[in-house]
Amino acid sequence: MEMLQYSLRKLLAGIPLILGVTLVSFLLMVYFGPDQTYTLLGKNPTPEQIAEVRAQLGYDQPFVTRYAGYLRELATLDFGSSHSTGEPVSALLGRTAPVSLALVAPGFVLGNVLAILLALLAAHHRSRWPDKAIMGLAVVGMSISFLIVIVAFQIVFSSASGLNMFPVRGWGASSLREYLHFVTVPTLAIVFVSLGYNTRFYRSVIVEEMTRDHVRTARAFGTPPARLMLRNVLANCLIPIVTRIVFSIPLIAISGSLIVESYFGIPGIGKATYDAIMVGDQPVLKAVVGLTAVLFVLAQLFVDILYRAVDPRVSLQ
Amino acid sequence: MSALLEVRDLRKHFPVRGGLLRRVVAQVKAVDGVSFTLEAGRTLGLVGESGCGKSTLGRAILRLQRPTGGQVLLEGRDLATLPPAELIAMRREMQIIFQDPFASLSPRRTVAQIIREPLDVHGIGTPEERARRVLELLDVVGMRAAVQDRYPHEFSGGQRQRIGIARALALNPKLIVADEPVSALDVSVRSQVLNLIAKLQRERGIAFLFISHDLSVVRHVSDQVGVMYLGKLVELAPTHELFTNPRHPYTEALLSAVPVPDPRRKAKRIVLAGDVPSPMNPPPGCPFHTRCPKALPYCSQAVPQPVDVGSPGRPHSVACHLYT
Amino acid sequence: MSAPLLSVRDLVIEFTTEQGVVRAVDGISFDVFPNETVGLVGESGCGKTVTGLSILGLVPRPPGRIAGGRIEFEGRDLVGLDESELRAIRGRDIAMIFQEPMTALNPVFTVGSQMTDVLRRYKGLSRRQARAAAIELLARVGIPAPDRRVDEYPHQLSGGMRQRVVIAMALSCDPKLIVADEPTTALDVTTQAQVLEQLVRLQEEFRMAMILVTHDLGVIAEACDRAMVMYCGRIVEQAPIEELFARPRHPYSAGLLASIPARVDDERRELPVIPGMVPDLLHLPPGCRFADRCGRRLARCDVEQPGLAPAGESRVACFNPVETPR
Amino acid sequence: MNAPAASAVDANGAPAASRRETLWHKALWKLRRDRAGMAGLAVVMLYFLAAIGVWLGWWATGWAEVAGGKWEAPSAAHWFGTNLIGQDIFARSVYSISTAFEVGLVVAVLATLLGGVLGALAGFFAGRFTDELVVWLMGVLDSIPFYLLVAAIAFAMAGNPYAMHVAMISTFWITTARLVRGEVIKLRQLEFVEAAHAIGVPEYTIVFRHILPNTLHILLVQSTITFVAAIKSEVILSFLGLGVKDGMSWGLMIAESTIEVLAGFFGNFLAASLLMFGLVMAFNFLSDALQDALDPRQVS
Amino acid sequence: MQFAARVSLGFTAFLAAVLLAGCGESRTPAGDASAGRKVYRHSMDEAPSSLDPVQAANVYANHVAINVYDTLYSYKYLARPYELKPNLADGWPEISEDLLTYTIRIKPGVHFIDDPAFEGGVGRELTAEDVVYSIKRHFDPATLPQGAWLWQGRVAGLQEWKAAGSDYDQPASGLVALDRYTLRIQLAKPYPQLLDSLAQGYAAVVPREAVERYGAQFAMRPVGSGPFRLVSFDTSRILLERNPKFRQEPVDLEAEGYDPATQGGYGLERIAGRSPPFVDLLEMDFINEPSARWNSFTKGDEVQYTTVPNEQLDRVLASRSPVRLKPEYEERYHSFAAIEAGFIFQVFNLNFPEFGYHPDPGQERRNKALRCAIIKAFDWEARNESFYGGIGEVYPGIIVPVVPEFDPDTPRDSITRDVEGARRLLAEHGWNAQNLPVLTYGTTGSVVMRLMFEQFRAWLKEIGYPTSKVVLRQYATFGDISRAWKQSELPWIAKGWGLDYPDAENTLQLFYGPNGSPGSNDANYRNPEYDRLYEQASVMLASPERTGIYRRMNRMLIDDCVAVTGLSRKRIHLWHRDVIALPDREIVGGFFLKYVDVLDKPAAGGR
Repeated sequence: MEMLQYSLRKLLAGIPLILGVTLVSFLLMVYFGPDQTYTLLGKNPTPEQIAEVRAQLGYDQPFVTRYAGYLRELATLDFGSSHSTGEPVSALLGRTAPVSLALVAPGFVLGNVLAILLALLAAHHRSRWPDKAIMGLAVVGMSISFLIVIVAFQIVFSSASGLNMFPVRGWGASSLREYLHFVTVPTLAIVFVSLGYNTRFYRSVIVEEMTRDHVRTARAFGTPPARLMLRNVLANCLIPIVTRIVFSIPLIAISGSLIVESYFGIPGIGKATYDAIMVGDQPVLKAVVGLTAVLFVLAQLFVDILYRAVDPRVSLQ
Repeated sequence: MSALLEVRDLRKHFPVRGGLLRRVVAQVKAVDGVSFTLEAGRTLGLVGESGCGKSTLGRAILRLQRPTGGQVLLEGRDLATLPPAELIAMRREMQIIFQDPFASLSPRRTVAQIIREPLDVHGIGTPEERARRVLELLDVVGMRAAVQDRYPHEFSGGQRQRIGIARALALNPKLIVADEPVSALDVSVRSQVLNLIAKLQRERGIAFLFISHDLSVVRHVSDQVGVMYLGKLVELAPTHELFTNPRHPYTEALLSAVPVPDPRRKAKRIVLAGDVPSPMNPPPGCPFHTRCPKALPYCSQAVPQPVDVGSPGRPHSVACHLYT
Repeated sequence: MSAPLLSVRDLVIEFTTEQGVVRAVDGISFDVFPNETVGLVGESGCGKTVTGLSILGLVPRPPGRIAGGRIEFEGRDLVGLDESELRAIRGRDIAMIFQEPMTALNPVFTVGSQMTDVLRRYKGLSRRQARAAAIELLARVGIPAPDRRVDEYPHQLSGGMRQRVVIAMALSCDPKLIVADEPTTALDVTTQAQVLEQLVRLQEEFRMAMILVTHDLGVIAEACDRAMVMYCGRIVEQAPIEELFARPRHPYSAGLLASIPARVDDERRELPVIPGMVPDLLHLPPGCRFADRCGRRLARCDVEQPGLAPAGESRVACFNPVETPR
Repeated sequence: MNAPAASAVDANGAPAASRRETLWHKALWKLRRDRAGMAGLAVVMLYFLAAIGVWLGWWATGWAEVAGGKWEAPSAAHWFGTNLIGQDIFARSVYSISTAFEVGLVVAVLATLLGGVLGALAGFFAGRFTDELVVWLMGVLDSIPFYLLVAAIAFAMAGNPYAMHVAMISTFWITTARLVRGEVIKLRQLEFVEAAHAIGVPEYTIVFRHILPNTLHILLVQSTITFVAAIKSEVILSFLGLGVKDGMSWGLMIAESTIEVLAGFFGNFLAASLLMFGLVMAFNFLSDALQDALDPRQVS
Repeated sequence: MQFAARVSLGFTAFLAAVLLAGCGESRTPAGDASAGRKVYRHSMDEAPSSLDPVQAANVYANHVAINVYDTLYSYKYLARPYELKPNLADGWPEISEDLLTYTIRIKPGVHFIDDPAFEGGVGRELTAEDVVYSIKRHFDPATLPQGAWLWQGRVAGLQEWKAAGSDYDQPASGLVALDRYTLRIQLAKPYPQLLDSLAQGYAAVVPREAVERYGAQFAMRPVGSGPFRLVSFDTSRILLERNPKFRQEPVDLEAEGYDPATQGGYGLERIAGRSPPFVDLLEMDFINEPSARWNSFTKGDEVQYTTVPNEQLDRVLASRSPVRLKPEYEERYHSFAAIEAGFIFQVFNLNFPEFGYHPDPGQERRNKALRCAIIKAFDWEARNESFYGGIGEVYPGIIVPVVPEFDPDTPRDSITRDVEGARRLLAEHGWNAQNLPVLTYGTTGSVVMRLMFEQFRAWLKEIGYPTSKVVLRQYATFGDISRAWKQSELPWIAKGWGLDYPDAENTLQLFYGPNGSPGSNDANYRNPEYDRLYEQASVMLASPERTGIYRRMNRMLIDDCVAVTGLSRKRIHLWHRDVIALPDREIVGGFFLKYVDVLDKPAAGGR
């Protein structure tokens, strides 16, 4: 009951956020955004044809009508069909979102798990050389642009100038082998890029926790280090860790990793969205942005509920 | 002597929100109906355990927090309802000294800037006069003029506390609320600061509301002592009277609990059961009845009103059913 | 007298700060005998807490390190033991109680879980036995309804109860020595009294030795057999408790005692004061560290550091100790 | 922990050290002792000189000229070779330093200012309407994926060369504002703010005289972090065709390089990524050192 | 931290396993279902945005449209220059004397594929009504059609049908199904390119039931009668499979225009006498990046066909002219160098008084001199070398080499760089760095476009055009820049044009006055003489006389310094030796896919 009430209240509080996100994105992407008129015109168009196309796309309607239409679509979760392909937006999302998840998930999980391990290692040896080495490498890793990593990995792993072991691009997941074949290089790139940031973040969280009194108490009672790190440090760091992880999920699930997907030519949601921006495919854009906002609100709720699971001090009031 | 400060039935409640629409579902009654008077140039000590509402009381009196109800009359004017513009003018009359010598001084401002700020705000004197006044104040609190260009972090706790006192004195207030001014200080420094406060009061006739959890300190500086428990003033008496003849069971327990720094004088101790209840759900009736060794059945039903159990000229008020 | 349980000799603890290396503890020596309670008293920064931590090897490193001396526990030098050897001693032979009951327990596990963790590790109890033992211990430290409290989280308990839980944990393995660092400072007066009484009672009951680190002379007077007064990283006086309070020999001890308002009977008299401030550990005077503030200063005080020397029943580090008539 | 008092003060209340020490002096002193940080600062200054040189027309003036043939190998004349249309890659990569600084400085300064002011106001009026509005705005902008927002702003501004800057500023201020807001909420409860109230200092004066100066360390560190973020984002945005309009940047060079690398020409890729890596890493080290030096928990 | 070490060790092991798995075998395109089936994999640089024929505006869409649908006519597989042949039409049409009435017979017995849209789920027979319906759709705004310009004003009655509300149940006078298999087209004026228009993807025949049943999703779900049918489609790949109901029409190599002299080495004889399609599964990968496409091709296990990216030309070619592969490529791949049916060119927008028409005739003359000087500054050779691998064909004017009207003897001075001449021209007409107008150069965000701009700006600098006066304006999308072109917002337009049919009329109309913005005449060139000639030629059948008119018009454009033109790109098609094909994407695009065969050998899958 308390939970239900809490969830309802959180969802209610999310409404202004959703309205804000939809309004801003509608203004920017739809109202002032690119339109499809000139991509849908024939080679030798007349002004009448231009007007017809605009009418067909609904561009001639007043702002309020169009925005209200957007909200209605969001409420019914029916965004119609893509302007450029005619594919229903739901089908498009259903097709691309799993790809994005499958693409980013391994890198995301590895990037976080590995970072937590490195952070524990660094924190355990705080101010000594393993810490300095790990943190130094983290800064180096943070200093390399994602773009450079992708290009470099492609040269190293996928080109004739390098190992030539993996495909340059593309996607397939009909078998585990095929999946691994395609996902490995993007995963390595994602891990490489996120590792530095994640490690630093987790280290600072862990180091802060390690200075807490209860850790000293546990040490004074002879708790072995592994148990100390797990029960006293990691278990108490779960709130920032959970927050960081959960809040990255909407971005992955809805907007995917735009750069990875467009560079590796993976038909995920990021690429679909990017393509939609480039041609002004408004139904797709509206769906993606609207759903991202909704997912963010849900993530907030989810995080708060998780907080209570990981920390008994948190109450849902 | 007329009363400088008169507090009547002062209340400060903090709403607790809950439910679907974040409605107010409960009140934390931090201060719940406190009345007393303080005469000019005297010191009222306020003791109580953490969470009893003594700091909130101090802030509500200065209207650093807006009271929920009741009146605060400073020289007859009700601070609780004063409009903001007049309130700012009234702030010349009353000041505060804080507990934490580290947090109470802005780290990015020099000592002179800190001490001069009240003068700047209230537009007192020319810049030269203000500068002179800063030196004067530093001298009063026993610091050398050379320190005025330094920053707070360069000083020790005791010295920062002196700077805080100098700032409080800048406007020549009639009332100073001292909120645990020495509890963060070491023993040897503490007596320096206590002596300074005593000297100021003696020489300048400032009234102090001295808030502390340390009974021995309160005993040392106060003319009158009030004991707070769960937002209520349970006992108020002249210092000597209170310490030698406590009437409220809580006061008795409190006094007996203080460790005596004399191994030969092992006191007989009244050990209280349990802990202080939450101010969000104070027990009905007398707030102390859950822990009171002398509680009667009636205590859980009615809130005891303060009664005077003192002798003429030595008012001793106590809120306990044992005396009604 | 029997052999000392703990024998500290010439202990030096250094901290690296930005301005340089600071000696927080500078060559102190003392003994603790079985079943006695020794007080370690002094103002903040005098090195008392670090001394307590060093016994269990808990001085945070970096920035701190034990730079010299020995800490012999039952004849075995604890300085230089590695982490796993120290772990075997922590909790089992020597237990520690900390100042902040609010934060000393892990907030995400129940009280029972944290207690059974220790019990199972040291006593090899089964989960069920450990739980029963935990409940019993909670009862012994005076927690009402221990079978219910055992499943609660620290934040659901009051400060006093939490401190009792820590005490119960400390007792759980029958240690020979307890180091209690300001165990009552953060508590309210009425609770402080309860906890302190409990601690004294349990110390006798369990026949342990205890080092009580505190700044509160009242606590020392109530609980200790013997006390050591620290100033600026050194022990300036060591005396049986009655002797210390009745006849403080060191000018610092004397000044400290004099400035306690509770010992000044007349309410409104001006308090005696120790003038000046504690010197900066980075810029210590060459001679006696108290010399600057001392009313009994001699010429040699500025050049020579006094060592602890017997004076009556006490030992005092002063060239010109206070003489109080009996 | 009984940490020894940081500074010495003698009996009369005069600090033992005769040198006057502000928090900034202390921070500077700490910064000077941080070797990685100083090295970072030196490298950043070097880059900055290079950027100034470009602005003043001392060097890299020929970045747009066709100075050789298609894809010439590195030589004494062209250190990193030439590109597809025969431009000198080295000159272009040096010119790009000025682009990086231009983008970094504009975005860092404006985003930090915006974040500082809005964060401080929100924090000071926490729980009131101003705060709710700012928090709402932060939530809204945070919920729109960054590259989508940038693309959207680029479109809405119809090819305006500053669309990228606007887009970055409108997202990067949020982190700063969050931090400042959190810090201000903390500061607001400190007694010195209460003291200001007790003296009768007006609210806005309290914000700008007492609270904002105490967040300067956050603003300084954040501005370096924002600077780095801006440079890194610029590269990706330019690569996507949403970034630098006229001129040259490392992102554009990397975009050019994708045509080349599989043909075995690495000039653009190497020049752009090495120069960028150098600057970003130097900035990261500098930023870390600043953070350490300015952290008030360590200073006071 | 032993446990951390253990976990990292485990992770390293996992990573190693992944790496090992990665270097193993590669994928199968359609999973196990493809076992034993003949598969051909094709790469393209872009995905079609829609599979609906009314939106088959580009070569990518046509690649799919004409393979899943049928058109009345199509181009011969092997004949070059391109020649039409009847496809769905049963032979050539009957054409009236006045060239205004075409009567076309349709092959009987052609069925649509089975689809739930049809009664009983079984594809029904395709009739003349379907053709009428399919072309009418271009005059229904609701379908967002893009091909109306092919028939607008030419086929009678369509405009009126549209004005009356685009009701498919109403007749359009010029487009009538006389009976089940006969179609009559009535023209408003002679339209020599009508049959070409009917070979376009736009003219592909769709069944009304499917359009109405699937609505907007029809664009994703083609239901046709072509040689293939759709299995799956997304922006990275389309999968087509053989249409088992496709009519049996054995290949007659000679009729397809087979030339053993030039096409002998491709093994095309193998398909003679057999009925297409020859592969079971046709997979097209859409890969934007040339490098990725190339890699996927050369690794030998993915796509079997590609075009050589420019940056690889030096690696692949032993000689550029004639195109010859290096031996190591020669032994693995077939190749074919095809010149583009279209060109890239730049025009001045003459609506801008700074560059074009001006009320003051003197200023207009100066403007022309300025244009001519800029044309002289343009270095086609360098442009070709940098961006087209040096193998593009540069020629004066706008009659492209693939059309029969092309005249190789046109004087080449308009495409020969002459910096001195340009400067002289500017000086003579009083142009100097101060009074030269700002030239705004619009591009999309693509890095290649930027480099082209920078190259152009560098050339102009050499004739004294200040760098600061050649300004880049970037548009985020192609749609945006199209709008700028169509709304006549840019003085300078650089674009490409792909021929819809092999007739010079298709490029000459780009300068026909009435086609001015927003029409296809982006230059807004208005020359009464030119327009008159255009109108005259546009109703003429191919003849030497018409060729003469075309060439005169071409000359006028060159003399008026309207455009910097032109270059036709050359594409080098490369395909695995086990693939039997002659790839082509120039006219319509993709019509060869129907004839692709893959050799049945163990390495058939390329593995």
